[in-house]
Amino acid sequence: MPALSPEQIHQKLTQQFGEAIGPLCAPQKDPFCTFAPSRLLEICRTLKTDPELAFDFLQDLTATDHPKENQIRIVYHFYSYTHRHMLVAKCELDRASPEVDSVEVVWKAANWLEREVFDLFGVSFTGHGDLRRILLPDDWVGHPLRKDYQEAGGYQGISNVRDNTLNLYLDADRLMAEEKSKQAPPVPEKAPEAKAES
Amino acid sequence: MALEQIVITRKFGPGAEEEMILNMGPQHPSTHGVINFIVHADGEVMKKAVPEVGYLHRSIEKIGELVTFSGFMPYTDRVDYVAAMFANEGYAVAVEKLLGVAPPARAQYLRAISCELNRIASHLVAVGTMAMDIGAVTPFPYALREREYVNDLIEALCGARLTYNYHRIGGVAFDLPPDWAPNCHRFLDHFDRILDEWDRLISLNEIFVRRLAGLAVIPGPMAIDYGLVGPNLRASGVDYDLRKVHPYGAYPDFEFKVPVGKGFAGKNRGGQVGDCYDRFYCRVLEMRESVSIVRQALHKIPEGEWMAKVPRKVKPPGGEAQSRVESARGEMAYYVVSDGGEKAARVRVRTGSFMAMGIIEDLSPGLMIADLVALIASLDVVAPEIDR
Amino acid sequence: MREFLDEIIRDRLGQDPASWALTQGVYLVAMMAAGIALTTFGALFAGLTSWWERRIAARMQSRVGPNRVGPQGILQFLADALKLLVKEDLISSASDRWLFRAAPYFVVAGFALTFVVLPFGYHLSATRMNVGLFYVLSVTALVVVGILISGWASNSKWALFGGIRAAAQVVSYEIPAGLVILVPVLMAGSLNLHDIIRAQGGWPWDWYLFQTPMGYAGFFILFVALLAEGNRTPFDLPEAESELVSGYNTEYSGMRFAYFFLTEFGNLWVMSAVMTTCFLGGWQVPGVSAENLARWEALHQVPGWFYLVSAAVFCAKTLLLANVVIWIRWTFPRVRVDQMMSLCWKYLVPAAMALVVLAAVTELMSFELFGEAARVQAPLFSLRGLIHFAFFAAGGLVPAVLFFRKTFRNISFVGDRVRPLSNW
Amino acid sequence: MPVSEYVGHIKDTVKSAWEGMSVTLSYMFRRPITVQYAGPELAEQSGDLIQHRLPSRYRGFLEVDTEICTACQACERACPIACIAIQIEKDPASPKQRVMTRFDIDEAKCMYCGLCVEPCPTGAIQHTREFEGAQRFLPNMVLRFVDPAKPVPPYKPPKGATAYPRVMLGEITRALVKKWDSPPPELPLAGVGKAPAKRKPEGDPRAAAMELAKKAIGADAKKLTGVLEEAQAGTDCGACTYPTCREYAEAMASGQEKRLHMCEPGGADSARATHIIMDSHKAGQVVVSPEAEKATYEGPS
Repeated sequence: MPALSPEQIHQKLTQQFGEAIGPLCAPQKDPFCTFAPSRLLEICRTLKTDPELAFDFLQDLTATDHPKENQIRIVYHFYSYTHRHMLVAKCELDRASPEVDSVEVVWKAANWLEREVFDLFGVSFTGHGDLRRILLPDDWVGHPLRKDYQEAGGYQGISNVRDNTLNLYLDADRLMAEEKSKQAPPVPEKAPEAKAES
Repeated sequence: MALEQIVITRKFGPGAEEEMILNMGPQHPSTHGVINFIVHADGEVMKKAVPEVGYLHRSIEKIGELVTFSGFMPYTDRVDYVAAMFANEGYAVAVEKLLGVAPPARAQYLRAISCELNRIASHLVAVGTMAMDIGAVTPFPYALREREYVNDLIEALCGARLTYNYHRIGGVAFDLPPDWAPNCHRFLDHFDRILDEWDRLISLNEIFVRRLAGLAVIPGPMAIDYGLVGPNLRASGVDYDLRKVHPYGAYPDFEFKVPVGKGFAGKNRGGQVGDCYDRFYCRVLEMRESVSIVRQALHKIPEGEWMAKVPRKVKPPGGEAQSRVESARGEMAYYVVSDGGEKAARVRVRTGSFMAMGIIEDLSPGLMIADLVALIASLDVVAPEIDR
Repeated sequence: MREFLDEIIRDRLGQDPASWALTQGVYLVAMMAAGIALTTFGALFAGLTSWWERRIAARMQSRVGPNRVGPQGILQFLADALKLLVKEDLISSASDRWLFRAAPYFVVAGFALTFVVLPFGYHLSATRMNVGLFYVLSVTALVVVGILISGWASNSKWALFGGIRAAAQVVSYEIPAGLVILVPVLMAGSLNLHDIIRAQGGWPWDWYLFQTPMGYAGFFILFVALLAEGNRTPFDLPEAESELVSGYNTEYSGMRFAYFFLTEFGNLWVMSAVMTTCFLGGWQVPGVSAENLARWEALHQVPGWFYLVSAAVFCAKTLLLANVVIWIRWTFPRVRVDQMMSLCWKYLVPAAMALVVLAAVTELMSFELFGEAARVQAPLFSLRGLIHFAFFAAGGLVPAVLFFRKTFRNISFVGDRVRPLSNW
Repeated sequence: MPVSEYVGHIKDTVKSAWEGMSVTLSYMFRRPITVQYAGPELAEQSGDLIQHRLPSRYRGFLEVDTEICTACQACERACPIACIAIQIEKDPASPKQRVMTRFDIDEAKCMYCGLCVEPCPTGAIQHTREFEGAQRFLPNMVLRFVDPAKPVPPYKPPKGATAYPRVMLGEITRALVKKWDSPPPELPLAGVGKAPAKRKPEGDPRAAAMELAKKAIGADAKKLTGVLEEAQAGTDCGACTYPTCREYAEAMASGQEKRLHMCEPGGADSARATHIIMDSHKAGQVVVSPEAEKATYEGPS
């Protein structure tokens, strides 16, 4: 079976799931469509099992944060080794309490990828077997890849703020200049006098 | 039940008090960087090994949102410092895709040459450390010695030995220096013979082969399911190489084979498709292919510019793009989202090592502690690439 | 040594050792001197070997190695020892303090005690114990006890793994080693190390290695078994660096670590010396036949140079073997625990058993056929001598020549030149 | 286990030992690959500096030849980690002249990526082959290419020049790198974590722009070019995609170039001044449009 273009895949999915599949975005860089979070698992199962689609490889699973739209979008990149075609899909979640079904049951690769998204974006995946923080310590506060994340300035009393040596030099220069101006009072200008004499 | 036992049972599950819980890492010599494994061992045999990563997390993806598009390039070096060229290239390709710029042909060739040399260097580290983890110390300096030659070549090309920052959005930073091509040819001829010697020294060593044959077998479907890429995937018998299947850059112009695992250790030694030895030997074979690619590229390289016309201030229009390059550790994908500003809205690096680590927990039951070391080495994980 | 001292008392001092009042005193002084000399020798050898091994390893890895302290870096081991001496002696709080402190002494004792019987040359050994080989095998077992104790007492999981591995490994490999060592014992009819040596000859074809196929195979089995007993690569599982960090001595530092270190390198001498004694003709000097020696002894006219030359011959053979062990260490990967066990029980033990039986049967038959003459080394130009020589040529000379040819081809294959002494 | 397999295993083992040991032994007869590091002492004896063995593209310590530095600050902007600090002030002696009072590079922070070298119009900032600069005190790693007591005027590249006279690469840096145990500079602790002081505004830029605009009224193309050129930063940095400021001004004066906000070093001041000049030139009187007030630097995209 030949590789399908994103349009064909999108068409096929819309036929099957109707409203749950959003429109394919304008064919600019990488075209993508949205999946309704409520039917995500169902769609993903179809993606993997349908012989025409056969997306056996979850190439990437990540998220993007959009504070203006109050959304966190989970981005799925699917790839099929059998047909060598690709699909990008997104799930739009509420930013306040992002929650979506885990696709770990479909692709094992989702295990760690979802843990990472949970860690860095705070998205919780229902049905995930082992949803713990992965890159950050368990007691870390906040989700760093969110746009409004504020750095705490350290972790467990260990500061991560360092002196900027260049600023120290700048201050030293300024102090030196001030010192100089204090020590040496401005010399009365003699030049005009000299002119007058001549 | 003693209080201590109750605590252990609560923390690690029932039956845990019968096991020895071993903290392997993060300072263990053969975890290839700072990775921690919580090993549940029953004598020498493991019940499972749970990888704990993140010790080298430098929030590179966040930095990608804080610096300009072109300023992020040196940071990509740090994603995978063993094979930084690929990280450079992946990011450059992604932003080029967003900008709609195509690098000139010479730049494509220079990218291919630098990447393939880097692949040799990276695989040398992989196979060398693997030999060392199995206990053979001498092959490691041999591998690093050859890598030094590659480093010298790359240093002459771009001025750095490890953090290259050679690729630019729209091309590469430098053209080939004078006298570089003959030097490179000399190295390639020498390296071909060194690979033969390497095979005799370690690849065909009986102890080495038997240590790895039939060990931690990953069948093809499992490898795909867990998202393994690159040599790890090919060793499992999946004939898939981005350079062949979706050729990018200058790769359509080159002839090369894609080594696929087929139980290189031999049936009589218990070799199976997708065992540790296949992963090792696929890398050795890939080095040979890389040598041939560099040779072809040096012969075919066209004259011309090595940098496309790209504005100094890179401000791609809004949109998103994903680039996929075949790194030494498999498919590396940069997913870059631009909102039209001079900084990216999101940079995502999808790396091979991260996915490879994910498989260890499910592969480990029944392996021995010495096998875990071999498994980690055979997956060729590099800590910065896991944690980013 | 007692005979030697008696001789001195009788010949030089003109006293009868049986009745002289100071005899026991002389014995005591001589024993102390010998003890000090032997332990010093052991420590010195271990130190020098550690430097030599590092140089050899470096050259094999196309590096240079330690070459700064003293000429060619030969004093590196002193610098290292000094460093270890002044290092803080750390004892982790959860460890069993007494056992932790005691373990290194077991190890060192097990190693030093073997020197009591090891021959260094003609008449040059502390005692001529008639159960010499048996003694060596039993005393080396003390090292395992020390390692096991250190692994347990450290209260570290890595150390425990190392200790247990060491115990399992050494206990297993005692069996093939003990069995195969019976081959030379059967051939010589004695457990005394000097007697075993004297039953062999000076020329290579007079060695037990090339006398019978059993000797030939036995040599390699004993070699492998002793490698395993000495925790040398490919059997360095107890301290497998890439698996167990440093194995049983993970928690040790300072001088206590130095003891383990010293034992590890000193054992190189012990195992090589045992091999030399059993299969390589010991201190036998080529050209000095058994009759020659017997005649000198009968006349009490063993020339002084013979002591020196025999010692030199013995040391040369032992050092050669020690170098082979080093060379193997820097070539091979490490085996896994189960492979180590299966190698022992599936390959070495049955083979050793078969060899012992075969050797016994052969000895019995040749004894039946030739009588006492079977124990006497045949001259080269006799049927037996020629057969031995042919065996030596086929099993020793030809492989060696082929091997060196291959080695030099390796060099020209990569386009390098032979420059053995450059950049030392 | 069949006997043939048993013997086969032994044979394989012996064969691999044979091969492997011949390889390792063969290295005993070759020259080792490692070489003696020619440190400073050795190099002084033999005259063979290790730096000379490095390739010419080697990215070592940065070096700035302030003699040919146009003070365009392109390097400072290109640096992703802000390890370059340049400060430009008005010369108290002659008010029209701007001077560099500071050009510091924190070599300890620098990641040697080479991005600052690329935009430099004259090649004043370069990577040298110097790399031995470990310091006991970290602040000593800051190299000060301009002595704050002796400000340096920016370099005005001659028209049409393609090559610029440069001190032998590495000499300046080598002179600036201190000995490893030299005492730390006296730095005030008060400055910890403080942001650098804002640059002082140089007079009133709008008034200056209006002065220029007066000159532009009724001027011919050549004179307009001159006026426009004066409104730009005059560093010939090339950020506007034109090789020199003159060419950019020519393009704007002839009407070919509609984008008036491409002077990167000049920033908002230049953009505003250019707008005012062009508007005034068209209108015949000094005009300050709201558009001009809002103008800031925008890249040539």
